[in-house]
Amino acid sequence: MVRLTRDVIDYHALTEQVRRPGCGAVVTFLGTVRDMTDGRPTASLDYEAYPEMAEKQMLRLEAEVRARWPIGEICLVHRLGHLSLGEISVAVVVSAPHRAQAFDACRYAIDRLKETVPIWKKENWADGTSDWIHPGVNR
Amino acid sequence: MVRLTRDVIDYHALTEQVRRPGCGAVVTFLGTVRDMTDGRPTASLDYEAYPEMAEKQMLRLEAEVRARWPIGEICLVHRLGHLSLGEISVAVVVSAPHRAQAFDACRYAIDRLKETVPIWKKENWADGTSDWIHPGVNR
Amino acid sequence: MNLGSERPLATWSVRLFARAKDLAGTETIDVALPTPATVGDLRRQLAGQCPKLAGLLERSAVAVDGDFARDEQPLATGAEVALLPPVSGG
Amino acid sequence: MNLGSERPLATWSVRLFARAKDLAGTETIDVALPTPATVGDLRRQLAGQCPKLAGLLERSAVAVDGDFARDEQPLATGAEVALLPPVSGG
Repeated sequence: MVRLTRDVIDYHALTEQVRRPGCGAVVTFLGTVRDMTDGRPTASLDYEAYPEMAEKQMLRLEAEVRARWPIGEICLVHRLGHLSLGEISVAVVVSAPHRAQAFDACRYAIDRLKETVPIWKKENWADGTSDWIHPGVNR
Repeated sequence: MVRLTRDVIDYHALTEQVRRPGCGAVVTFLGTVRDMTDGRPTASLDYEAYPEMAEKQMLRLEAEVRARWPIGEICLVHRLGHLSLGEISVAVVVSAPHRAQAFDACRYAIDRLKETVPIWKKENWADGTSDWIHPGVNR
Repeated sequence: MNLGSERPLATWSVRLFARAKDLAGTETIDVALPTPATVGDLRRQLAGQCPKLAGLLERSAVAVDGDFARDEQPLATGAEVALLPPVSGG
Repeated sequence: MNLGSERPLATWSVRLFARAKDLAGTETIDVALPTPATVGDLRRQLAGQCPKLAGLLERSAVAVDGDFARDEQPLATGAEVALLPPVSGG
């Protein structure tokens, strides 16, 4: 299951959704808004997506994870819009028969999501300025 | 935080407990009772501990994880007593500034917990027989 | 003058995101190119048309119909085109 | 007969868990040993006293006062001793 949402991410519901009788392991990754980025105080974030393509890429990623590991279920959910400090921006929840599979699949999914899904983050710094974050590009 | 409990593990409360403004990542591992073990149908499990030593070993493990990774918080909780299929037997929840730290610390903690904490599992098979599980020991 | 040998123009409305949108001050830029055209042709035309985007463009991907596209890829008339600066979700 | 040269006996109540408890049919076994004694002495005495436990004992750890103990470790009088078959928590 993949989803883009402007609402608070209910990771508890996602976790219940992936639990399976044949799966002895559930691994959850939550990304949350930190109060500092590279030593600079942050006030909030804004996330923007190219939504049609982001969903397509997330579905591809789900299919890729299913092809590589014998998982039970996977949920990939990314929040969009304005997020306050501490809020959850992304959740990846995976169930699998054994824990190594669940850890590997969850970690792979969040690593690849950050590389291949067209979503961008704007840092609203505590000093009132803002910057879109584009790795490898100077401001 | 470490805990042995005979109650249902509230992983939602544990997750909220580890969230920190300075931590951008939370990784949760849940171990659940599978319906099959090595191809044989299971009806339920019973967990027994040497409780004083188990808590001591869990506290040591917490200290070891804190020494190795700059985590925010870690919760190690193991359930004891009778568990039905699908119930959560163990939860490891870790927050850290970055995701690699949170994944590594969580995985290390559950791997070591399974090796060093004196807790034992009895499989109550679907055919009505039972076996204590002792890795490396034939029945 | 031999009009018959000229390549007909087609126009793509390029979607912009994040800093590219802020730099251009708009969510889409129309780019007209002689056909057949490639993704590379579109990049060059876009850089000329909106010089503020030129630096970021070099670091950005181009998506055609929702897939990452290489510069040599032909651009079909009517394809949905988007400029994707390096992503930072998660 | 020189009673003064005899090593006085001490008794440890060994806690049993999981299959060890089931095999022995009890939660604790009292083991008496001439002092000073080691963890290895206790293992040998326990195997002789309760032959059903002998096989599992070879694969089990011994804990003294809540720490894993090696066979050469001396056993203090009054120490809490437990027999730990291979663990299977998680």
